Amino acid sequence: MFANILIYFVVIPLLMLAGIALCRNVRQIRAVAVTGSLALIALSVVVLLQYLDLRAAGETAPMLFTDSWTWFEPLHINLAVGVDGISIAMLLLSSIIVFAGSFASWKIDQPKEFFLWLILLSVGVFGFFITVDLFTMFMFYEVALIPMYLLIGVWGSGRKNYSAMKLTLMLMGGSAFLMLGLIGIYYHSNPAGGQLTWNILEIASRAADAEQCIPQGWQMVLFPLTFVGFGVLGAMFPFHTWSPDGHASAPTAVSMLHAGVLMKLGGYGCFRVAIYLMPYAAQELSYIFLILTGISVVYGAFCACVKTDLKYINAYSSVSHCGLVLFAILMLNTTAMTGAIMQMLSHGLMTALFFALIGMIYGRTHTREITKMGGLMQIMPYLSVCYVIAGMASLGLPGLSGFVAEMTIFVGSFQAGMADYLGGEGSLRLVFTIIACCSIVITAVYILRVVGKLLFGPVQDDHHRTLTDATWWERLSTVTLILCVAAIGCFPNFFNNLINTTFSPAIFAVLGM
Amino acid sequence: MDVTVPILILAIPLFMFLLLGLTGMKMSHKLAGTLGTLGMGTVLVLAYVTAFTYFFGGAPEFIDAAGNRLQYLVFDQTWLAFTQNLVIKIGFLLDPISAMMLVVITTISFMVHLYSLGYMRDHHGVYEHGFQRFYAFLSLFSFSMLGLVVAPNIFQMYIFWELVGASSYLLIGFYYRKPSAVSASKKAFIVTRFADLGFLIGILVLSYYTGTFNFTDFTSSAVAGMEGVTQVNIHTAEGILNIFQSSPAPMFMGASVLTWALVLIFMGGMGKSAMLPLHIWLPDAMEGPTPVSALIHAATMVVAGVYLVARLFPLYLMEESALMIITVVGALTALYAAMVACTQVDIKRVLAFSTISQIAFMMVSLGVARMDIHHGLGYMASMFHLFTHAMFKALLFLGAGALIHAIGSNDYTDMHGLRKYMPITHITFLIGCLAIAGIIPFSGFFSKDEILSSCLGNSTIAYVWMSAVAGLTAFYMFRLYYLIFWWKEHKVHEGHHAPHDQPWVMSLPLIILAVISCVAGFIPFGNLVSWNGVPYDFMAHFNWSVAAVSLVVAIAGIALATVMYRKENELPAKFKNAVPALWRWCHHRFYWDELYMFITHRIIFGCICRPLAWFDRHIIDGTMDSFATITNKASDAIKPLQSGQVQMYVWYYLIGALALGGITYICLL
Amino acid sequence: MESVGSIILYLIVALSMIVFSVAAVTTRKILRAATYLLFTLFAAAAVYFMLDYEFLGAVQIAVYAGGIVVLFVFAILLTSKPGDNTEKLTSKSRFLGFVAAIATLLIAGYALVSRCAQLFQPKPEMVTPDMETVGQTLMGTGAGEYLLPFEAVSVLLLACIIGGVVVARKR
Amino acid sequence: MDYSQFLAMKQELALLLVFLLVFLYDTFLPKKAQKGLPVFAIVLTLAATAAGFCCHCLGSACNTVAFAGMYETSPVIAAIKGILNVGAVIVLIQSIKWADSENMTMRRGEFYELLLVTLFGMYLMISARHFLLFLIGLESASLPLAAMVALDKNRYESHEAAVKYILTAVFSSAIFMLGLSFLYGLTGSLYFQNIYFALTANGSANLLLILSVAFVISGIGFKLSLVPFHLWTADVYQGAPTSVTSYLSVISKGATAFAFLVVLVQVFGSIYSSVWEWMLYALIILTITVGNLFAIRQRNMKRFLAFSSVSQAGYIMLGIIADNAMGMAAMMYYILVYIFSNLAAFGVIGAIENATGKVSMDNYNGLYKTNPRLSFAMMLAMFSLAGIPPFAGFFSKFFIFTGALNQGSVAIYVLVGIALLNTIISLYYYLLVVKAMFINDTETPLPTFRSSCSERLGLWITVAGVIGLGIVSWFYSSLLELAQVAPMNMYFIG
Amino acid sequence: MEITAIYYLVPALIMFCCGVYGFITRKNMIAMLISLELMLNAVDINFAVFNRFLWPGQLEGMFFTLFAIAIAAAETALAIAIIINIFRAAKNIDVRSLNEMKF
Repeated sequence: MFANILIYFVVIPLLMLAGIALCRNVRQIRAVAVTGSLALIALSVVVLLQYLDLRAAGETAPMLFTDSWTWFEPLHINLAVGVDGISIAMLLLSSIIVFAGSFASWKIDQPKEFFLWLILLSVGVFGFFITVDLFTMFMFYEVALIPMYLLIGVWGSGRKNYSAMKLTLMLMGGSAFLMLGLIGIYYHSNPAGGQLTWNILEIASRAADAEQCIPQGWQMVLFPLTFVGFGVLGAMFPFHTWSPDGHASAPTAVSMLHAGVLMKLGGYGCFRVAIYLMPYAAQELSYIFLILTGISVVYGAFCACVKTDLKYINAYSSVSHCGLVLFAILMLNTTAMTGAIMQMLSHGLMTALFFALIGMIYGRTHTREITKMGGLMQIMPYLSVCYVIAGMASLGLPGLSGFVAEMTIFVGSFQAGMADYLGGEGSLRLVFTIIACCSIVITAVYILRVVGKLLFGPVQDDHHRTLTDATWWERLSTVTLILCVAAIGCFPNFFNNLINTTFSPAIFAVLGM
Repeated sequence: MDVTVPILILAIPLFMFLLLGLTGMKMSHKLAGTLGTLGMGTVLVLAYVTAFTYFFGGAPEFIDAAGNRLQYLVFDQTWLAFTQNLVIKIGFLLDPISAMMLVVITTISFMVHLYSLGYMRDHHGVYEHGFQRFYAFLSLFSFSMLGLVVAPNIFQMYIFWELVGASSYLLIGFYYRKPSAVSASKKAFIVTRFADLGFLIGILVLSYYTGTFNFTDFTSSAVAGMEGVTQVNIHTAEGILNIFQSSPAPMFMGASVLTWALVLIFMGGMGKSAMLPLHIWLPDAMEGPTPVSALIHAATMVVAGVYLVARLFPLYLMEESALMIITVVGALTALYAAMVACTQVDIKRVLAFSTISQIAFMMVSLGVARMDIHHGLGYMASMFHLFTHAMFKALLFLGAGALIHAIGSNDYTDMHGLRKYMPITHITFLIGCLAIAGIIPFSGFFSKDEILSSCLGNSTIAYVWMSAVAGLTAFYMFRLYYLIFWWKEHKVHEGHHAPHDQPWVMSLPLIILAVISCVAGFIPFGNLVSWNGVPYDFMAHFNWSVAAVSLVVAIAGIALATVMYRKENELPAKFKNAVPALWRWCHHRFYWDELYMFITHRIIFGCICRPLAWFDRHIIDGTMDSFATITNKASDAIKPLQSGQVQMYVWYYLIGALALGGITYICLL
Repeated sequence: MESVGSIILYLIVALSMIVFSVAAVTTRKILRAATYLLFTLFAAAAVYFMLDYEFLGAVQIAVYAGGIVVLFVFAILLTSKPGDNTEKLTSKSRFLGFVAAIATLLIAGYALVSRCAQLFQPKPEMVTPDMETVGQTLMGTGAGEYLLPFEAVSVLLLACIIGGVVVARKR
Repeated sequence: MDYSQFLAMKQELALLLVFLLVFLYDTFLPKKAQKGLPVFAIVLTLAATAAGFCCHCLGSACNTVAFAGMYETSPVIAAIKGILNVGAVIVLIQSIKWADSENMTMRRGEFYELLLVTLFGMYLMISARHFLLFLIGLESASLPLAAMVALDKNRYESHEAAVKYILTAVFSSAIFMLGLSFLYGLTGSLYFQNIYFALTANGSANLLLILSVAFVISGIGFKLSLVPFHLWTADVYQGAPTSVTSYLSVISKGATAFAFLVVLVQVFGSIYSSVWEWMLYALIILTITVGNLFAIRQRNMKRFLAFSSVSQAGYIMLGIIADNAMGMAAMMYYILVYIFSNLAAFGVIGAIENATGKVSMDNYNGLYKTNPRLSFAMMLAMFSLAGIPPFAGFFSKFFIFTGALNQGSVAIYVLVGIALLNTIISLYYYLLVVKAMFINDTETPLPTFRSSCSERLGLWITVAGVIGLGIVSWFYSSLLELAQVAPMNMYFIG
Repeated sequence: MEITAIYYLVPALIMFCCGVYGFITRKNMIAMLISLELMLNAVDINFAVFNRFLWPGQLEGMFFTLFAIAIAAAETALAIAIIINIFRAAKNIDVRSLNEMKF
């Protein structure tokens, strides 16, 4: 079991949990957290390099490092692992954000409990990304969700009880649909009469075969269940309302992890389960969800325009950006899907950066109302510059990650849309692509509005003049994220290739991609 | 050609940006400024070398045996591959217009770098706050602008297009403590961003049909036997037109899809080049430091729109309706801006409107250009005007900067009669005014004259219209000139030193630019730049009657200005009272800003954003909350069930059991 | 065709069963209710006799009438003081009780009557089980014999005794 | 007459032996020796459990039918009895502190005796294949409980609960017997098998049959606290001493659930789709929903858990619908996990009640600050009950849904969907407890105290179970193995 | 007139319903128990009648009745013990007063 490198993505956080449980003071806890998250980053880089080596050597299996250990044998539940480029990208993202998150919560109250929950959350996240078994995946998914309740409830601010409960219940509501969908998939995983399976790869390998895939009638039922199930976590309109409240109340590191990684679970799940396993229904039903996600893209952006609480603004912007992820996935077009994954990476990093900065600013000014702040550039130039960079990434400045992700999505979606339009299949995709494109303008509006009010202009509150700029751990946290954002923005083709190569031809043959 | 030089041209400003941006605050002001200027100087030299090699080196990849200018792709690196064909590459395309732009950009940029060493400190030699940041941003801008002009594909252009937008944003908002600067920068970014949306969609449409982003694939054909060398060829554009026309749906809403694509791309250009109705950001952009206005908002960035259209010009030739739109937009903008410029008080705004008007000239020039009208003279005229305008407008702005630096105010009402105090500025400014007014032999005369010739070739209306605008240009520029340097005597306020000329770092650029403005008109531009690379000797086609008319018009404009503004008199007020409505509309810029305010605040914010936010909180979220409320209500509603009375318990028990049986029975019936 | 005597006997038994059970639940005096219960139990015993289950009838009289009713009477005497043996019923509870009773009666009665074909059969012949049969059945382990329930019910009774003791014991 | 047939009832006999020994110990040993009674009882029960396991592991009792079909045992049945026994031992361990308290010394022996007898009654319920024996088992499992509920003499609630319990219990048994009488009239036998055959032969649904099924279901549903037969539950759980409540909520419920399965399948199996399929659906939906709706408004922890257990019963019922080895295994597994999770919760409640006398959720505010370990255990229990991974409750819930969906009809999907949506409500109220302990702040939190060894032992066992039962797949797999070798008459179709 | 099973079953059912009525309406717990006895008795009669009329070949119904009487006795004894207990605690045996715990 331990010969497989992937299993260490779960083992290391578990060791961290054990380590933190044994820690006696805050220094040890920090040491464990930082060491562990560095180890995770190293591990993901190692996996990445090995993966690229194997691919370069001509390995064509849809997933590499696959392995499977029997768990609940009678139910065919295995602990099956495997990664492709997408999962590796997600693993990288997660480890980086865990790292940055550890630094962002350097001075948290009750550090032991906080880190315990935080790392339990990351166990779920990493587990989710490495497994290819629906049951195990679902289990890790829920493991990742529940620590949020306590993290927000105990360490949050504002209406934390309400928000924590709402977030947990809505997400669990999504996972209720999801559970139904997953069990349904299991029961129809092998209509030809063979052994049923939870294994994604196995089901996917049959997805292109009309005889052996999940029966089409059932796909039409199970696809919405799974898509909505994951979509709730992906903040799909109209199931996004947990996001503003939840983020507003969450402590810094939790917002970072939640927006940065956890919301990606939704997009990843939609892709990996809903689309990957049920391409037929995806094609038939995508228009419903296209409308919903297309709405979320502009809707989130419009809502962000008038909010005055920094976290609300950012949460709505997340709704918009994550909507774009789901939107692109639904385009069923390789380019758009690549863009979706890039957008996940990009949004993960820059939102984490945003939330880290907001947390740092809030930690100093004790308010998140942009109307009560101003001219922070004069007071805390470092944080303000970082904020501008994050904003620029968010509004899609070339050279930062947002641009490449959005452009890939738009190009892909436009191709899908035009193909539909010229093929006489209606112009829905085209119209929604153009609507989604509009978000770049609206994004600019709300980002610049915040930057203008918050950072520029005269100092609003004289008490703020005495505030200090970022500490070293805060700098480390933000610099890490900015570097990653810039890395994606400057060398997108590396990530593009990493993701692009993994779209299994077997699946996309069905979609005509 | 060696790739090191082109790479250095792009790399040095980028490096300077990173260096100054990351470590600038730790450097002394002087060091940062010097480093930035030296860096730009190096780039200037490299760019000159490159341009010189291109134009006069005579290498076979630059010019063919027949003397036609070729396009040469110096390098092209894959940056992001969307699909097999749609690949964003970062490359360096050398052709007449990019070489010309390299010269323009590096020249102006270097001048501005130099000039700012003096401008960005006060009279006591104290550097402005954020001086290092200023140089970092200037470097960033130079990098972006250079990247833009050498882009071999439309997506690279879009990338750098966005980057220049961002650097413009940063520089306009340089004085970030001033709310007006902040809002101006925001406005500039958002308006251009809106235009970029059109640009983006245009790119998407174009690239979808053609399967490529490369400019050369749209407009040029490969030259046999040479890697990366192409020549502009109208047949390629015709091929593109065919692709569009043979698609299943060649028309969309009454216009051809190609027209749509081109107009959408032009929309991007309208935003950047401040064409009506997307011009509103440019006057406000004057909140930035004056050197920035000279560099970005007069000479380089704002002409990107013109450059974009010029890049795709063969494609535009395929769709006359698109060119028509460009002409109309340009013509309207030119007149509008000129009229507004006549009434502004802030000297930088006058210059800003004049910039808008002049860019509109270039646009019109492109719009009226046809292959059969003097072999596409309009294209060449436009590029020529771009070149000359960059020089004299930078000169004017830097001159204005000198004035502002000396006076500490933007309004001419605070100036008047400065000619004695600031002779260098006075002379150079006058040269600039003469150039823009189109007085022979200053550079503006030649370029404007060709534009008018081109217009005449296309339609008389355009010609008359543009000539009138040219007259107006002469009028408002001299109005400005007189109001600053003549009119009544300047009064030195108490506690102020008398204004005086600037240090050499500021004067030197003025002088250099003034010299260029004087002589640039004699450059045989047609030999260097033409739409298809075929040399075009415009002196041979020089239309003397047009030249004479335009000269007359210009002089008339100047004369009128002289009459009205040379000395303090009643005429301006009389004029104002004679046409009060016109004057008011002009003075308020025809209320465009108010209209935009209304649209953004009332319609977008008031009718979309706020209701949506309300809807989200109360309807969507309310629905989610109502699930909880309903659950609680239901819990309350069934509370009586658990009354604590055993007899009620058994009653429910019995009724439950009976109902279970009874209902099942009824259902089975 | 039954003899007239048995019909009269039946009528008396059935009527007393109905009347006394109605009386037992409607009387206000609790002691009277116990008495009416006794009569009802006797009527039930009579039914058993009429059905030729003499042993059952005897047990009914001995255990129920003799044991349980006495227990009731003791309990009543223990828990009630003179004067509070009347109770007024609220109309609401009466209504609810009435609804429940009538619903049961109607539904179950309809259910029974709807099985008329079976239930209107005349009484078949049967050998009255003698004591040996009863004893054999009670103590046997074969099919239809009840040794195991017999043992089990003894445990139940023991448990109820323990339970009764522990509950009723003071302290 | 073959008295050797009694030997088939090894587990019952072992339990009776324990009962007798405890009875004798309690009655005849001097007062000084009485202190050892709890340990004595626990050790003996454990021994009986082990003996029962051993007997079945040695293979001596595969699918034995005794007393001409009146009694049946098989590995599955032995396993569920073993599970109940383990649960009972944990209850006994957790109750030591309470049983040692001053006002209980007089009644301690009786507590153990009654508990053992009720356990014996449950055994009978599970193994009975004749309605008379079943009825006796049911009564033995419920009547002595009334006495146990009344054990806490100092609290008025305890008496009130006992009265409510006994009155509803006897009423329900009257209804149950009425149903039985109709059934007897229809089929002429009380042997499960004979009834099954009679119903198969003459399976037309008539009102009398339906009514008898409904009455029988209501009689068993009463013990299982299915809505609308559950109304006693909350009051009794609240009033009873905590140890009794925990026993009532887990052991009694688990046993009845299994017995319910047996009755439904072995008696009414052939008329499933024609008579009681929709009854069961309705009951499940009602039970889960109403239980949840009441649970969200409770502040008393015991009452709260009462309603939680009502809704849990609904989930257990889903296993019956599955109608295959998977469903049965899932149900047994669910019961097992439920026993551990609920006992963990009751262990904490009991420990707190014993130390401070507080049972209100409001008293739990800020508990984490003062008693972190207890709150942690409680949180694990709540998460497990709510079905949060990686705790056992998640697995049991997932498996029971998987089992139920095996049938594959749309109605089942809808049913499971409703059940799943209800898990959200249940998560809400379980989180309320977590919130009280971890998030809420209070001026006056409960003082820090050290719980007794027995309480800690009980908690360690249950917490280990909550964590281990899910992750270690052996438990489920072996239950499934047992279920797969269960006699065919445990399933109604095929 | 033939006295068939229904002639016994209906009075027994009426008796049962009386028991139900009494159980639900009487306040005195002992009276409730008395009503309960009526119900149990009715069930017993049912068993005997079914056995006698429909299934005369065996004695299952009769024996069920026999055991039911025993069970009823046990129930009653325990119930009375508990009622006496509550009487000690609350000084009355009015079932309506047992509403300390509700909702």
